[in-house]
Amino acid sequence: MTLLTGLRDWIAGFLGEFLATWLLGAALIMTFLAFNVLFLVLAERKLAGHFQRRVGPMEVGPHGSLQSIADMIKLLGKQILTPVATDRFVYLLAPLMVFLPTLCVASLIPLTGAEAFANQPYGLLVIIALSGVTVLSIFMAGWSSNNKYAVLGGMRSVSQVIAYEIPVLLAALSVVMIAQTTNLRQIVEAQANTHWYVLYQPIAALLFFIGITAETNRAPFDIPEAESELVGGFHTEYSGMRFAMFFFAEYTNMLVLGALGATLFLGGWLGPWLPGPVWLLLKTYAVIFVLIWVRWTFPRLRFDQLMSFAWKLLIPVALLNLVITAILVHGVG
Amino acid sequence: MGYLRRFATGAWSLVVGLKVTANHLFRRRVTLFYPHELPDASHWGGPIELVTFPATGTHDCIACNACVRVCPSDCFTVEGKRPEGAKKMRATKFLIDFSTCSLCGLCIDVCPTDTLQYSQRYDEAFYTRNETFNDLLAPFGEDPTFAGKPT
Amino acid sequence: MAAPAELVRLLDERGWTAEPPTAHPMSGVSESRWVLPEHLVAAARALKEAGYFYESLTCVDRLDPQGAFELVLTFARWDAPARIGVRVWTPKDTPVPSLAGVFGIAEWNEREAWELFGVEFSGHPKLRWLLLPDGTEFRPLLKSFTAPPPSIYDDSLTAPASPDDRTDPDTHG
Amino acid sequence: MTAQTPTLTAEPLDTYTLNMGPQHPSTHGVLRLVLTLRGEKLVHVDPVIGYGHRGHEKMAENRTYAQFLPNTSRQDYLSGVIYNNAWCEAVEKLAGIPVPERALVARVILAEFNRLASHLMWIGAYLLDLGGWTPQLYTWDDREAILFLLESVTGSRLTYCTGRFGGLSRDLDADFPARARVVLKKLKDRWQEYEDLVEGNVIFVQRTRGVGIFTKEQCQSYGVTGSSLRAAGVAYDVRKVEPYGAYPRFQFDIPTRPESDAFARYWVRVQEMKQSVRIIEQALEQLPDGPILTERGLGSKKRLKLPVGTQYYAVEAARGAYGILLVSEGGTEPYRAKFRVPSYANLAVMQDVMPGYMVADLVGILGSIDVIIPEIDR
Repeated sequence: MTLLTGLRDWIAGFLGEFLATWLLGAALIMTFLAFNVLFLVLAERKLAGHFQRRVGPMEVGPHGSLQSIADMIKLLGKQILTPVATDRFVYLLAPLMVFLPTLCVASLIPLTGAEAFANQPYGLLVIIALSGVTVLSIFMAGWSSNNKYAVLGGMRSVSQVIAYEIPVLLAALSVVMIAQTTNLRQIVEAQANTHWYVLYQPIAALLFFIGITAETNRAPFDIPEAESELVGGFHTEYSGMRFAMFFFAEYTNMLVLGALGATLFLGGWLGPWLPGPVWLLLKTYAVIFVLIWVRWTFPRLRFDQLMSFAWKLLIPVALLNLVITAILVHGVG
Repeated sequence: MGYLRRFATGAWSLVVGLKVTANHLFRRRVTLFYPHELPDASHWGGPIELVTFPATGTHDCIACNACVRVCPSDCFTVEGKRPEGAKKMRATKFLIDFSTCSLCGLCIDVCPTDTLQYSQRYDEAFYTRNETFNDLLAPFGEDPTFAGKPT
Repeated sequence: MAAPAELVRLLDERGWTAEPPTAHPMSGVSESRWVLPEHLVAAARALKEAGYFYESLTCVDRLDPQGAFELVLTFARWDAPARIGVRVWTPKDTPVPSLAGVFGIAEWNEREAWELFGVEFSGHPKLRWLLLPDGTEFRPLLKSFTAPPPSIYDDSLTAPASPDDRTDPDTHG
Repeated sequence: MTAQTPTLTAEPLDTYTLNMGPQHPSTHGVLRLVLTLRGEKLVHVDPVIGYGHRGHEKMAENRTYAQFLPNTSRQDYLSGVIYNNAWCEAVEKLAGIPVPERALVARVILAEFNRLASHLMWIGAYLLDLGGWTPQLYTWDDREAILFLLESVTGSRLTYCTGRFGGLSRDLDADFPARARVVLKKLKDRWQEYEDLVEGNVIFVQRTRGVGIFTKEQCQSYGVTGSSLRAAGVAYDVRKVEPYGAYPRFQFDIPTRPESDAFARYWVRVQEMKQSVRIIEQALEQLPDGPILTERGLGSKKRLKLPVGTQYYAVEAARGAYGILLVSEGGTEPYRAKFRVPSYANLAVMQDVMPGYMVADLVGILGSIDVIIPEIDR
């Protein structure tokens, strides 16, 4: 901490206090997210391997632990291709845009009760608003690639995210109703007094989980990039580092939404013995583990089934859940 | 009510599926670390090779060209000559173009002296096309039958 | 109706069958008949009504002095070991009526016979190349066909290696 | 991206063309489908085949009967034993070569193991088409056990060439029945798992129920055979209808289902695997002792001359009825050989079936009929 404070003071010497905190915070988050992606990619491959009775990467480093670093170097070194007849500006912008919202959201998750990068009174709303922006860049990527598969992937992505934002929001709202605040920090603190909200709101937790599976485009909802139908979906035409950007965004999104889920339903940083951020991270990775487990078990839904699942089942259930919560909270007390 | 039951069985089927994969998560791997662990290739029919007969310590190819004639893809290049004082021919050159060989084993069937067999080599890899020519006489070194005489 | 013997008798009675142009026997089928090309569609329709499905079409390039193709069609049933061989003898330049209107699969089979042999099928909806690249001029399964013309593709990569080019495996990197 | 669109005016403005393949993850090889789509709905499907055309039929005319043996298993590389046996049996039948009892039964064992391997591979690949990755690895684990078993007999793992005129070129080991029973036990223990993971899974059921239905009329018109036909409620199996080899002496059922959708095809294939296990178990019991080959090098040491005649020979391959039409003019080489491959008809019917479904269904339907493109292209 003293090192960080010293670094901040040194930067503040020529940039001012506000900018220094801002920059350092952003740099820290970026570094963490980058390492997190490397770790998640490895974890996913290892887990996938063990689910399938193999072992995943084994060659680079002990038990393949450095595989993602090798992959990152490979992706960095690959030639970046821009197909002809693309909408060049949008095509180049999309991979940059794709993880900006995710980064912003990452900075809004409270890590501990004491210290946090952000203590927004409307944190939850900001997060949900921002995470909906990711889809825009996915659609940009799909549209600008001038590839029919990519357009189909992009369009599927838009309709999917629109459909699944709603149950996510409604599930989060039922938590807000209990906690009586949209400040994430206060939501966690409210859980310290009672139990984790997953006990009060199991249905909302399930809806939220399904919603984030769809929002992170993971199986069984990986329809925008459905490999066996749309080759690669929206990122068909991206190669090298630009492809890695989408990859980066996807895994960061998993982390951020997993952390949001942990904050809303699993008590965030709360937990005995260990420091708060460690608890948060553990809970987040537990959510991500289930995401990975689900991905390596189920086949993919069809697009229309996915939509009717969201509109005909998830949203009514979420609304019903919300109404019941409202009655219980306000009527019963 | 029926709808609810359908929904419940559907959801339960997902849980059952998750249980199957979770069961496998902690079981032993079934794969083989190929370059570090080698599969059992004792029955594998790999590229054709010449048999070393224990009695003579060498092959018994008489360059009869039966394999050349039967080969569906013309893999063989066989040349031979008669050693002085011998009755039978003996191979001086025996090449197989492994890139065209389909490992059908017809040459093994027709070999009159049973001197062809499948090897157990299963990891043949080549960098150039010309390497695919297997010199089957190479493992036998200089043929003592022709020793001392210019060939 | 369904039994192959009755069915071919029906074909005979209606005068759709012909005398065998060759003495070439056919085995592996319950019954086989030579059918005149002009009655082929009617015969196929009768077979379809009797519950037979179109199994295969084989064209044979018969080295007849006049030049002729033999088309061997086999029809089989799902419920009984009944297979009927229908054989058609046709001069090389005479179109054969297409069965594409009777059996769906005939469309592909006839396209194949057309591109590989040059058999013309009259009334075929889309007599285009099926297995060969579009625009292929030669008919590879004709007995007169010996070697394809130079490939339109670059075949420098597929040129066969010769044993004389053999290099020592240890010399390269 | 633009495929062979005839003219601009011929294409309605509300549809577009999507070129699927020949290099696409789920066209199983080099199949190309020119799709006309309205949104994600299929309006017209035009399969373009022939990318893997190797001219097997011309090759057959230029090789002796024995020399064509390695070609057979390369038509359908997933059920090579069956094709290999079919060629041997067709030639044996025309030439009148006797086959020892042991070889007849051994052929059935190998063929059924090969059918099992093929179906297992199909389950894995199909689930992969539908987006489920893990079942593939499980089925491949089972398939691997079968491949090791087949390797111990044939020496190959995929393109088998063990069949010879008058038997098999290699004999089954003394401990083969024991090892085979171990594999069969492993398979039987797996059925429940597949049911839990795949057949019972609500997502899988949703994806496959009511999808890709073809009627009996379409089956008849296109000559659909194999599991796809049995899933349409027709109990047609060459092994039963025209028994060949040693099949008449084994008890087995033909599973059928009336729905004719992708789920029915899945179910029928799984049941067929169970029947194959049943056949192998009986065959292992009845495996007689004795020679495996009437005469070594028959047809290869001395060229085989077949009597003049046209001969049709059908077997039930993993994908349906496989037929060989052999025309002999009395020479040492076939005058003409035609291969009636099951996937050919099973794919052709798709032009009629596909329109009206969605792109995602296309993958599900195409996967469910189990086409092998090299056998279509020959």
